[in-house]
Amino acid sequence: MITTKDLTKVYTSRGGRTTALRGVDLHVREGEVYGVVGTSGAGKSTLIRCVNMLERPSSGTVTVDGVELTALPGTEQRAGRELRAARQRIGMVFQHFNLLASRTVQQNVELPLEIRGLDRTARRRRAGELLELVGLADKAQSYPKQLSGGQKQRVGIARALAGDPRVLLSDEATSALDPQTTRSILQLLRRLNQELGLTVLLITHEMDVIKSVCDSAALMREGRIVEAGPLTELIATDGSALARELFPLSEFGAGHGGSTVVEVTFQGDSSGRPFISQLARTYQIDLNILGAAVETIGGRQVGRMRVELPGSHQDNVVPIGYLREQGLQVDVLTENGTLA
Amino acid sequence: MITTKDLTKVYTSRGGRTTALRGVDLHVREGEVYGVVGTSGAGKSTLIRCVNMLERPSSGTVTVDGVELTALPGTEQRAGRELRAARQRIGMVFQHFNLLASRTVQQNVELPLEIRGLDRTARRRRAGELLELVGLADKAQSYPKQLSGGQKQRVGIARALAGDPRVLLSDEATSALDPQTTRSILQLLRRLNQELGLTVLLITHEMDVIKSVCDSAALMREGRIVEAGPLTELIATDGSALARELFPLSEFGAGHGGSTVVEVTFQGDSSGRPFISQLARTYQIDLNILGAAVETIGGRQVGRMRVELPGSHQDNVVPIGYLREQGLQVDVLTENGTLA
Amino acid sequence: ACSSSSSSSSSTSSADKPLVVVASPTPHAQILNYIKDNLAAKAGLKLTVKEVTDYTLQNPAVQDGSADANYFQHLPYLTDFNKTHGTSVVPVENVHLEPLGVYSKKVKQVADLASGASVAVPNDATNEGRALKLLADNQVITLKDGVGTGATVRDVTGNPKNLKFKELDAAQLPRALSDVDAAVINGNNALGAGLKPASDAILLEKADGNPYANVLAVKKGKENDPRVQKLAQLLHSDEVKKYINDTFQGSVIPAF
Amino acid sequence: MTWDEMQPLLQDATVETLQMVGIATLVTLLVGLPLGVLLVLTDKGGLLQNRPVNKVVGAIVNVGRSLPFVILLVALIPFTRWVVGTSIGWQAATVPLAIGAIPFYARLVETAVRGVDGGLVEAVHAMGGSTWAVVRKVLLPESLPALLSALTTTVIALIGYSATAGTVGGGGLGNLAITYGYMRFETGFMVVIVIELVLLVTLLQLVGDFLSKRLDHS
Amino acid sequence: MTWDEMQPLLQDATVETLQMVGIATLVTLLVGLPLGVLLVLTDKGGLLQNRPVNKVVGAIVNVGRSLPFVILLVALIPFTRWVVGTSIGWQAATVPLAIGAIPFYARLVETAVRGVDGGLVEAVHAMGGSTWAVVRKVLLPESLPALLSALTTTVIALIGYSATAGTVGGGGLGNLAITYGYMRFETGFMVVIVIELVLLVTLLQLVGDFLSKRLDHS
Ligand SMILES: Nc1ncnc2c1ncn2[C@@H]1O[C@H](COP(=O)(O)OP(=O)(O)OP(=O)(O)O)[C@@H](O)[C@H]1O
Ligand SMILES: Nc1ncnc2c1ncn2[C@@H]1O[C@H](COP(=O)(O)OP(=O)(O)OP(=O)(O)O)[C@@H](O)[C@H]1O
Ligand SMILES: [Mg+2]
Ligand SMILES: [Mg+2]
Repeated sequence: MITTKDLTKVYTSRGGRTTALRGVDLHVREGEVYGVVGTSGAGKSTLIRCVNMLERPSSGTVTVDGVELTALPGTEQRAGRELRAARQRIGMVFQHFNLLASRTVQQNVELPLEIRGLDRTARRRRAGELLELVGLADKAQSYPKQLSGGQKQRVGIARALAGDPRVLLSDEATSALDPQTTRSILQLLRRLNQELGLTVLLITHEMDVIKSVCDSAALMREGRIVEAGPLTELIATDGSALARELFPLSEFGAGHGGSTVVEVTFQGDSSGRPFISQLARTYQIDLNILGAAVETIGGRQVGRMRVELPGSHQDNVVPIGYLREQGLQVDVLTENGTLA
Repeated sequence: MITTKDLTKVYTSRGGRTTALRGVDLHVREGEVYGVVGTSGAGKSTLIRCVNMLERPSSGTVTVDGVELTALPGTEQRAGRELRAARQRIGMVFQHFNLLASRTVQQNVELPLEIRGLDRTARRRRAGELLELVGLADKAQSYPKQLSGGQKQRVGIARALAGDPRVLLSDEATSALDPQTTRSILQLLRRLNQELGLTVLLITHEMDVIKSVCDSAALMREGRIVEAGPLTELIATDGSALARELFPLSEFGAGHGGSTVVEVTFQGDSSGRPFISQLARTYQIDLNILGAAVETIGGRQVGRMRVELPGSHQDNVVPIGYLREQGLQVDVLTENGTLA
Repeated sequence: ACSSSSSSSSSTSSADKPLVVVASPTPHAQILNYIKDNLAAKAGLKLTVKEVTDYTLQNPAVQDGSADANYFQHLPYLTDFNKTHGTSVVPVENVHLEPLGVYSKKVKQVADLASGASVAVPNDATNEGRALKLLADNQVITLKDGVGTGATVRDVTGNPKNLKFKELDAAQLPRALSDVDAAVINGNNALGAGLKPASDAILLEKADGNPYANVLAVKKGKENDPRVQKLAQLLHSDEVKKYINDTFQGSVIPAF
Repeated sequence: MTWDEMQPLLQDATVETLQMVGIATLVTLLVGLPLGVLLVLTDKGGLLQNRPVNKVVGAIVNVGRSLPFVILLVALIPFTRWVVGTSIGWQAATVPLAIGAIPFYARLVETAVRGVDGGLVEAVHAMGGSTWAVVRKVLLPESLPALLSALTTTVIALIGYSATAGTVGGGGLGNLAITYGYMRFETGFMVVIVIELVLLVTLLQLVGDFLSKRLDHS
Repeated sequence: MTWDEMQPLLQDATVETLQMVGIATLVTLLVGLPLGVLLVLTDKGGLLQNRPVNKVVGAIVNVGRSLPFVILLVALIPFTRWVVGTSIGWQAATVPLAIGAIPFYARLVETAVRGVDGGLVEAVHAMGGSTWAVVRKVLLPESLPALLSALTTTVIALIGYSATAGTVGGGGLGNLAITYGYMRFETGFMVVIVIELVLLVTLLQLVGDFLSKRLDHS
């Protein structure tokens, strides 16, 4: 649905050039929810803005819904007719809302419909539906300046969805939202995605968002995609930085002296087996679970667990061997809690 | 350090009145990191803006660092000298950055120091330090418009810290940041908090932020604080909405047919004991951990775990009783995964 | 507006249409308004007076038919204008003269002006040349040969007193009197500012043989329009003469 | 001069001023607004970037602003005659008034429209809106309060300019003040007119400010 | 008129125009800028909200804007004489020029300063900054590009106004165009002056636009 090939983008300004994208190949399938994560300044916003040509790439191609947008006539400032038509099928939620101060909430939501030329009643009905969906029906006649940050963002989301787009681009749409609202927005996206086949490309800093709605994800760093793929695959990938981000264990405890702490990672295939209790029963030891992040993603249990075994590493060679036999990845931590 | 008493705030505008705060009693102790969470529009930003009088409360008092700010002369538009002096000891990070477009990053960070009357070299040095801290030393001479969202926010954080405040107010300072940058900012806050006794009042939507830096937290809903207290106490509170937000288990699996699924909640006192393995050994059963969210907060392990026991509920009365004897809270789920 | 221009160009059929006259506000329009209010009805003349402060526009207005007649200029100016603009505006009658005078708060006569004294003169085309001519006629300065009515201070060839000329707006001259040693002021402006030409002027234009009498003028071919003739008669009536003498007390004198 | 003599003069002049300024304002708005928007659109980095058009329009606007009003007035006589059929009277005065005010307003419009947040333009682009949609849905409505302030400024400037209308027999309050107060030294009358002018302008400013604030939702 | 005759006239007039406009601009900036800021600060909801001061300053500004220039000129004669010692010459012309331009610039300053994001004012408040700090650190620097544009507009308006300086013998290009080109029908000469004026104004506009964009980091 969205494909970019060798996309680069260089910003030139007084004082120098900044290369924001350095050859990005992105592939988002139809009906997929695709998350992009990465450090601040990695080029995420630039990438998403290149997808609907708000930013003309310096080189490379962008294809959305079968149309190669980079080949369509027009400049950054002035889109040709075909590009405009293509954009009407792409909704966008901005990081900074970009709501029109001169319009009420409802009129803001109606804007894309006006551009499409819908009549007043149809517009009003659709805007009403969407405001209902994002929980702002009572603010329809308010002006943006009277809204809280999260409320503004929800208006932005409603506006992006108003034109029944085939693709939704979202730049940190839920960053300013509380978990509950975030969840309801994500459920909404999921539903639209499942019912109407809406393809979603979203940028987020919240791993929870990735875990709860994304089918695939990409990790960006310094203008490049360094990891990408379906979530289940990523999790099964050894040393995946994304997987580590998704299941961070840094806050987990380090255990007491005189014991061995191991980190067990299970990747969706082995956790159906009750290995903890089997270990306890087989070797008659008391395992203490210091920390755990286990979830069921796509019907499989995935996650990590930090377990404290009594005795020194020497004493635990056999139990650890047992776990590894089960196909689990086991890392032994030193006493101070870092990987050995 | 920060105390509000029966704080109310009513916004009046054409088209009506909005009551944003309905009697808020907040108490933040010196040297504490205090988190405020709540749904969009709950009044969080309004509350924090009332703390430094950017918004004059409609009624109630605000005391910061022993000074009752609500009693100081001045209007919303024009602060008296005492209020200005008090504000110099309060740093603030804004949800929308509020960086001066006409100043470089460095000059933005220097602004509070100019207001305090520091000389050029001292200002430059301090700004340099802070930009180093937030990882933007290389952008010192850039203008805000050349920065990504997260970079702007980090400048805002550096600026808020520049004046060595005793209290830091932060309105979703990390919402636009990736987890890695968020972590480094939070560690910075933690360090300043521990080393210099900086008191921090922060608004966030990210439960991870609460878990990793906050000593206490409050949950707001419709202009009221509905729950508040030290994190450890909250977690130990039955039916705490905040605790449920902090350790959500909704994504956890539901287990297979013919088994019993229980949810075990431990609240910082019992998890030192290896109950899972003891259960396995004592009753010779294979427990399967479907989901777990266990963390070490303040040296104690807290969290929830969803465990699958073989056999029906009937068959497991004894093991469940054993767990309850250990002081654990055990909830039995029905087959489809919701609380019985 | 369109109809007025077309009607005024066909003079015969418009005998009962009002006669549109453009005029400078003082004293021209004042005199015309006196006629309009007191004499016109009796004579069966409908008169419309349009005050136009900018006299460069008045001849074109008559030429293009925006107005039937104008009353603001003296003959030398009209002749000059027709020559440079190819217009065909012709004089009907002399009406009045506004004698120009030299005034001063510092000296009693022109001869007392010190060397290097400042003298303010009007800066507009009709009055500047006339003011310089007044000084030249009284041997204060000499002007380049052959300069007509349009002489400017740049045409001064001999200036034994080394006078410093300041070119000011005509109406500004009385106001600037205390900032200069002497000023050449039009009769109407002098009177308006409370100066009496007859007594206050240290040098005054002579009335007889003065070419600067202001005329009523029309486009060539309209001289015999009965309405124009009626106006011309009224302008030369005794009532008007009395009105001029009473109202302007010597700063405007009838030239008939 | 007595009050009874003044009154009809004042009344006529007031009506003339209102007519001249009213019509000139209308024309200024109709021409100056698109011109100002065009200046923004055709500028470097603008939506319809077009250096030649921008330079030419900019030059025309500057010519209009730099010429002494009387020169403009004379230069326009043939045009004025073509438009209103005469070169004297208040109708004739409206033409140079409007021509003088158009570039002035156009520059103010330019400043106002430039003040619109680029993010909003992007939002409409992202929706597939055309340049025309950007102008109609974003640039104009979002700068409306500023456009209105600019119009107030322009109308008040027009009232000032209209004093010069006397040059072509346009009449009006300003001209009355000049002919009586300045040329005929009737100070009392001048003071009365000045007071009326000040009241008129203050009223306009109040109404303009009120509307501008009323429309401002940002 | 030949070129040789024209040249010294043009030269003098150019110098006079630059002198008059230069000094008037300086004065306008010094007085108009604080006045415009004061209008914003004392307005309803402003940092120094003060209705009486706002109304009085607003009224003065409006008086300045609504008076026909000649009337202003006459009314100011005593003041002018007090300031520059005479009521004629280019020095005397600068006084009414500045007095006429000050309210004009003040209103433009007002609009520009109102355009500054309220969030930035809040940021300085939150740092414990005084109203003065807000003005100096936020309002002025953040609106600098707009203030500069406004100044360009004002200077160009001043060049236009300065044609009227001829009334008091101030000379200058505009007056030269009127007295020679217009009243004495030296069309060729007038065209030369008009071209010079247009070039001057275009140059000013270019420099003003360049600086304004250069300073704009938003
Ligand atoms: N200036 C204002 N005028 C009128 N109503 C306002 C104003 N500012 C906020 N409100 C209203 O007050 C309520 C609380 O707003 P506030 O900004 O404190 O919410 P919040 O908890 O910070 O939400 P968010 O998480 O979305 O930022 C909201 O209903 C909002 O619409
Ligand atoms: N208009 C611009 N001019 C110059 N440099 C820019 C511009 N916009 C972005 N950049 C630079 O390009 C890089 C990528 O910016 P981008 O906004 O894509 O980052 P991001 O991944 O979205 O970061 P964040 O998570 O902080 O929003 C950054 O280094 C930024 O400084
Ligand atoms: Mg971004
Ligand atoms: Mg908020």
